Amino acid sequence: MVEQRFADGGAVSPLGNRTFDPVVVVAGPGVEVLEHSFTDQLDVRLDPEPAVLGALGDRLRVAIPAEPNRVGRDGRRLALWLAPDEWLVLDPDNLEDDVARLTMEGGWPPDVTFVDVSAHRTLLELRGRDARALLARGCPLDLDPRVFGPDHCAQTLLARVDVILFRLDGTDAFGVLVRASFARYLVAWLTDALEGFYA
Amino acid sequence: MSGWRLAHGGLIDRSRPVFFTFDGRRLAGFSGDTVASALLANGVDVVARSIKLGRPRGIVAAGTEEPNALIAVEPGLALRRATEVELVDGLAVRSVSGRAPAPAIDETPSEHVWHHADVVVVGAGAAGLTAAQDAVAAGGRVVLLEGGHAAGPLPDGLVDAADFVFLPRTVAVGRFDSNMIVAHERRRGTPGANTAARDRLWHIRARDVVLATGAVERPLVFADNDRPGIMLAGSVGVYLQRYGVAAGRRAVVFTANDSAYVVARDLQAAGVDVVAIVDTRVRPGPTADAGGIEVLSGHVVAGTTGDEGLASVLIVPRDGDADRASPTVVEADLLAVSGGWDPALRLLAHTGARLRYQPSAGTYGVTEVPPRVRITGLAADVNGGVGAFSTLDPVWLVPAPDGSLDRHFVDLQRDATAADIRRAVDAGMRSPEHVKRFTTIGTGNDQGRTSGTNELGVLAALLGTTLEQLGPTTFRTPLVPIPMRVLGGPYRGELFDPVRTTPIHGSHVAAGALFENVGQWKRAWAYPREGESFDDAVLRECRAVREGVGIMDVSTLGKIDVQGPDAGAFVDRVYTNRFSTLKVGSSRYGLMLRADGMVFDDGTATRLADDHFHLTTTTGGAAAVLDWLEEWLQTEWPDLRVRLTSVTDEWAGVAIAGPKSRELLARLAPNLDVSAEAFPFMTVRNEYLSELPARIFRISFSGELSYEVYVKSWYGRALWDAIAAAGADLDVTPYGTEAMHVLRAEKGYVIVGQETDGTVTAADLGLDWMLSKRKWFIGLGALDRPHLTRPDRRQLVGLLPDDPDLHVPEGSALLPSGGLGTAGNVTSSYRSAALGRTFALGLLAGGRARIGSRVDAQVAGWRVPLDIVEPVLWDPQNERRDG
Amino acid sequence: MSGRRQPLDPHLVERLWRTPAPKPAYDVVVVGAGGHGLSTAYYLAKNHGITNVAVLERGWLGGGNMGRNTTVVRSNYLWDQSAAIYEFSLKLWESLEDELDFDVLLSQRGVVALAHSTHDVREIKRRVSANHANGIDAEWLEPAELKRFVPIINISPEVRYPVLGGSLQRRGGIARHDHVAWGYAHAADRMGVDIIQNCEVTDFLRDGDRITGVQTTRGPIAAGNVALAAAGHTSTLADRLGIRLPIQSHPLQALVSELIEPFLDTVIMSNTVHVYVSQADKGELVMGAGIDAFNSYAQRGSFLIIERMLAAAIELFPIFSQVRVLRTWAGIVDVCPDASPIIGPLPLGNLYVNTGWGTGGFKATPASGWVYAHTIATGQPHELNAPFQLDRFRSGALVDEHGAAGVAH
Amino acid sequence: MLLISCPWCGPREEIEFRNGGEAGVAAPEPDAEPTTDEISGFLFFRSNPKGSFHERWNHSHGCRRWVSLTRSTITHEIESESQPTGRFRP
Repeated sequence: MVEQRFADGGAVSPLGNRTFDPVVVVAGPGVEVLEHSFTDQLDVRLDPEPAVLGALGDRLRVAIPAEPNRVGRDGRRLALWLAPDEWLVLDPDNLEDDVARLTMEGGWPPDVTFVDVSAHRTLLELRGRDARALLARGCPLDLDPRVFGPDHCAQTLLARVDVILFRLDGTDAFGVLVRASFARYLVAWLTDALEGFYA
Repeated sequence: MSGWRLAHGGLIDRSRPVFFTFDGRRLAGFSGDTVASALLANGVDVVARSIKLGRPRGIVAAGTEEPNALIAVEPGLALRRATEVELVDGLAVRSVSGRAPAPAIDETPSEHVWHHADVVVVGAGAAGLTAAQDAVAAGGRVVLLEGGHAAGPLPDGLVDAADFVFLPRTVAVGRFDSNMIVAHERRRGTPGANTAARDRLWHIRARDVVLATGAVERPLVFADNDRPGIMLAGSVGVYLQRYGVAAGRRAVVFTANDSAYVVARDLQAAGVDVVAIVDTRVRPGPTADAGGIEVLSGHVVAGTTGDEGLASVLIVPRDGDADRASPTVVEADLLAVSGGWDPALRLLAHTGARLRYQPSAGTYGVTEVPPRVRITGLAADVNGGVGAFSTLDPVWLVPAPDGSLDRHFVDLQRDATAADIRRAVDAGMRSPEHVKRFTTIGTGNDQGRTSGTNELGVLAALLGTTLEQLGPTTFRTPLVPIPMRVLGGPYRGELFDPVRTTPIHGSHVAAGALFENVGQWKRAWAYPREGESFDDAVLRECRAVREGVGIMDVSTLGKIDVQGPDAGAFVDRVYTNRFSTLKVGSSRYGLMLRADGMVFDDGTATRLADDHFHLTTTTGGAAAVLDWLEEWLQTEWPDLRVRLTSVTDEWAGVAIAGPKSRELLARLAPNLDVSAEAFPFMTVRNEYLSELPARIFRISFSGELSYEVYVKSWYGRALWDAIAAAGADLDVTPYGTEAMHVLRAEKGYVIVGQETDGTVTAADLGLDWMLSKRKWFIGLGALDRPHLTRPDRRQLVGLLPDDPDLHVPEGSALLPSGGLGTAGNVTSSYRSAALGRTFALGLLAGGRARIGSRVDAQVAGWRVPLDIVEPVLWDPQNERRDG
Repeated sequence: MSGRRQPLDPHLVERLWRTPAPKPAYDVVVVGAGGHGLSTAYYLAKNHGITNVAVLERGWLGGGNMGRNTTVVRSNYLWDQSAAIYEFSLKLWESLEDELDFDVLLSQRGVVALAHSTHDVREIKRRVSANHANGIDAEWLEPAELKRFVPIINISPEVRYPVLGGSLQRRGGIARHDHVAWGYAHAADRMGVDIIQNCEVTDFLRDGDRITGVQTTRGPIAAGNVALAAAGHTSTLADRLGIRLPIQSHPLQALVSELIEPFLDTVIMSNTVHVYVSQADKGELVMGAGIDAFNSYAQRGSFLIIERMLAAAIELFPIFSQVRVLRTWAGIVDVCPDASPIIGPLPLGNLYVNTGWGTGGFKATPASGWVYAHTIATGQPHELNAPFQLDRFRSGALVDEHGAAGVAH
Repeated sequence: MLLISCPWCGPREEIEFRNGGEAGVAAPEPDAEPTTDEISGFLFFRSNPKGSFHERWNHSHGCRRWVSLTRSTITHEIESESQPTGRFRP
């Protein structure tokens, strides 16, 4: 994890932002796309033993969902199911201290592993009444709230780029995690899509 | 001049006249007209000359089945049908004779949309609207597609229904596996459309599909059946009802079913003089109400006369040759024909369903419908052969009095006649597919809507067989022609394919770098200075690394985090050389083979802890390598407790290479002991650069003293700039991939994908020393196959032209001493600043044994002799690298 | 030579072929009346005097891949073995109209292969040089030269994958697939070969380790030799004999546009962006795409591949933007692991196979028939197909043409 | 445009998957010493049935798990539940 004091020490997000505060990168009448720069992210791998999941959840202060494609939530801290033995824990504020403790204290089964992937992907937020329609321009997933609810997440494609999609909160705002090297392309694609959107 | 506009009626807005030009003629119509209806209303009967014979042709139909009235729309000259282009003020169109002029470029992209529905209803006619209402009432998400533009007003139940999407001007172009409906929504150029409007290509996943797609009327095949004024009866009715246009003043109706009787009555009511209804049937059907019009039952139209347009029709009894000599001649400018109807069920065929001839319905249809698909309305009636549209006793070919067939047109757009079908039969063809290809019937842009069934009917008649015996027919996507730009969608220009850039990309741009595509990455290729050539820039960059210090962005290298109790064992299996013995804090160069023993990828593995490795891969191979390792783990070795995580984008990396790199690193990491003893080659250190946590590898792909510094990618740009600043007085020089390629080639280091092409083994590259003898690895079992151990395999060698300035192009063939063929090829070739000459690497048959001798390369047709040398030309003792 | 006769226009031929009933026995039974089966029968008769031959076709002759391909003819393959057989084929193409006295509409308008990366440039130049070494015409064109040769191509550096140059084989081009099938059928029929359509081979007649004939939907037919030429269906037939072949059958999609006035007078292919295109004499654009990754006999693939291909085509040719797609379809291509064919005897007596042509089948039609006929008539592979035997998958002596195949497999 | 069911993620579009050819073809065990015939059988020879085909797909743009299922190569109809590969079960 990177300590906050480095954020103004040369940290630049994949979209060129230098602040922790969400920055609007493109917007239209009914939709806004923001980047939440420097969101701490931890890749957690383990065999899905309920006991271990529970203990880990306690330690990370967020429920680790056993059910596929679901999100555990505690305030702004999220735990996304990625695979039967993989979760992504993210927190726009700070995950560092908990993780430091995690790794220090140890005591986990030998195949439990943690990888800091905070800078591997950046977090976009798509919000507004047209957010879902905009995603539908390039994402094959059914994002109807009755199908893809607040506790759902999914790995899929958006504009032919791998993304992790989830509902940022109860509202119509979506979180889109995209790998750093693809972020500029994805925003260019969203910008182009928006140009035609309100024609 | 035969067609005319009725005083009232139709769905057009008579308060809004619209002016347009057709082949330069200025004409008027009304809002709500199509070009076709307006042309008819203006009495234009000749709309095109036929493609082969140049015969005059008029409007035949009112929809997508129209074969004749092709137009090019100014200014883009996009090809359309007059029946599908809505009239807008200032519209300018020109007639087309079957083949379109080259259209202009339209750079407006289209939108692709993914959608999900419980029910998709195709067709918004009465039956479609009912189906949509039912579906909405039943709850769930409903989409209603209407290909046409003039769909009636939506019923109340639908207008404000939630979860209901109505898409007018939207054609379902295809139905694919599991009810995937792909539909084209026309928005460009539609009345009132914003010029920025983009056409949409919908991809709709539907649980259920309802086909309310109607039916297409068939013409009848008789002599001179192509004259302007001869139209499909149902279409004549459409022009009457929807556009308030009568297609003629004096009409004859020629039908084989009851459906045309309504049209006859409506024409009569509209003031058209309907002389007679010629019915092929001796006993017309129950719904055949002529309303007082004379009916000649059991008769056929055997021919027509006329100059540009229809003048008269020749009527004879269907049976009884005697009367053929003296047909009844009736003057008429309109002949409304109905040979029967085909249900519009092509969407079913797109996923493999075959349409078979149904004698009970007199058409091609289906007896069983695919799961989760329903057919309703006219399509269902015609398919089932019920009601006024069923044609139980179709007449496929009306003989001409003189027995000729060469003016019996089957495909008007292709100018193909029954005589062409006869020629195919005479040539020995029996299959409808052969006949289609021989005659080109059905290959026009009307996709054979009005000709396909008649072709088979005529063929059966000529072969004296039945349509059942001719077998089923099938149809291909798209349902109607669709512009390529709509299929291409938004993926054009820079958006054609995802672009990957590193965190340091901006610095390269600022430094004036040229970029090359490596996979999806943009990599800095070289940094030419003002007025400096590419080659000179590369030489300068190489010299800087050999003599001073250079820096390169290596962030694109694939990086895989490998953890778990069995990490060591796993890494041993996937690399050819041994890693389980590697000390923590050390790195090793590793080679991966495919299962067939061919070189797959290379990189380094660094042991960060007993159960923790950090792997690097080639830039292009990163994704494939991770997939490959995951595949073995999941499908072959589930017992291994290992986790793989891609951290490619997590880390940004900068290589610092050259004799002065140690000094530069020392400035960056004052607390780090960078001495050769404390920080030897192929080891790693974790260190803070100012306050920035960094992972520093002492590693080299240039053959010089060299380091690779990695930080969280957020800090990549800061790292690059910090290094540049710290090394300013050392003249630190950014170098690109081209210089890197030269430097590694001087050292004889291979690049996977350049020295290898999937047919090269480790031994071929002189890397057999990397094949562990003491452990198993992927590909091992394939290595002793006979052909892989032959001494004459193509092996890596160095190659030097006599002329130190001659650059042998990469890819040049290495030639055998005599005869045709190749003995190998040049894989890499560069000008070397360090060697002061050009040099090359190549793969040469039995090359290693030939070191010291010569071989000819073929350069632009000449044989250029080369010295065969060891592939390592720079610092073979590795003193510079390891010192 | 003095002015050659005008080849026959199929539309002027009284009869192209007979519709014979199967005889109880033939010297050779060829299974499959596609281009390869028909040319094999023709060369058996013409080169080896074996005319007691039946070509059995489950559907209609030329109705499989022969009638579904994009009709490209070229010989610029990478490896010596492939170059030799494809170049021999191209030479046969160049005299085919005389040979068959039939109009096959061969148009040597040139075939261009585009490079979009430094890697492409290296590999395509490698192919050009190897072609020279094999006596095959090939040229490297810089972007500006390409633009002169194909004025409608977009060489702007602004696109995602700019055109960095390309190879040109001027002797390459297109021919009319149906005419080729009909021409071989006509010529073979005239020499007494029975072409029997609607006759599906359902099994084999065997005597120990020897094949003695075939079982068909129209009864048993005895044969001195049985030669398989059933493309994507070959492995299904081989399964009946318990013979495993390294063949996978995949959809290969193609499409035509509506008719346009001529504006493209060469063949362009791009391996990197997966598209190849030409304009047929009638005026329609004919395009082919990449192979669908999954196995299928359904003669249809994923529509997304069509969408991808057209995005690529518009990048290369912006003028296509408004041209409309009229019809898409797919063939079933039989693909070997090394993208090269298998032509030779199978481990049972009197049984031969010709399969695995992938995307190369049409252009190989004449040579394939020639060497296959030789192999059947003499029991020994011709020198040109000797490298393409089944045992190479054991020895490892593959002829890996993935790079040179029309589209990436 | 197949709709493929991932045992973990449910029905997903074909573009999220990568086809892995015939299922159930075991690679040689580590430390095994396969004969040339065995190795070439593993490398190059796969069933190619016209009809039901037991094949592998990798949900490469989703959960990255390998799954196997039976699909008709004639109709493309998926005839079986997809089975997960590897250590875990839904």
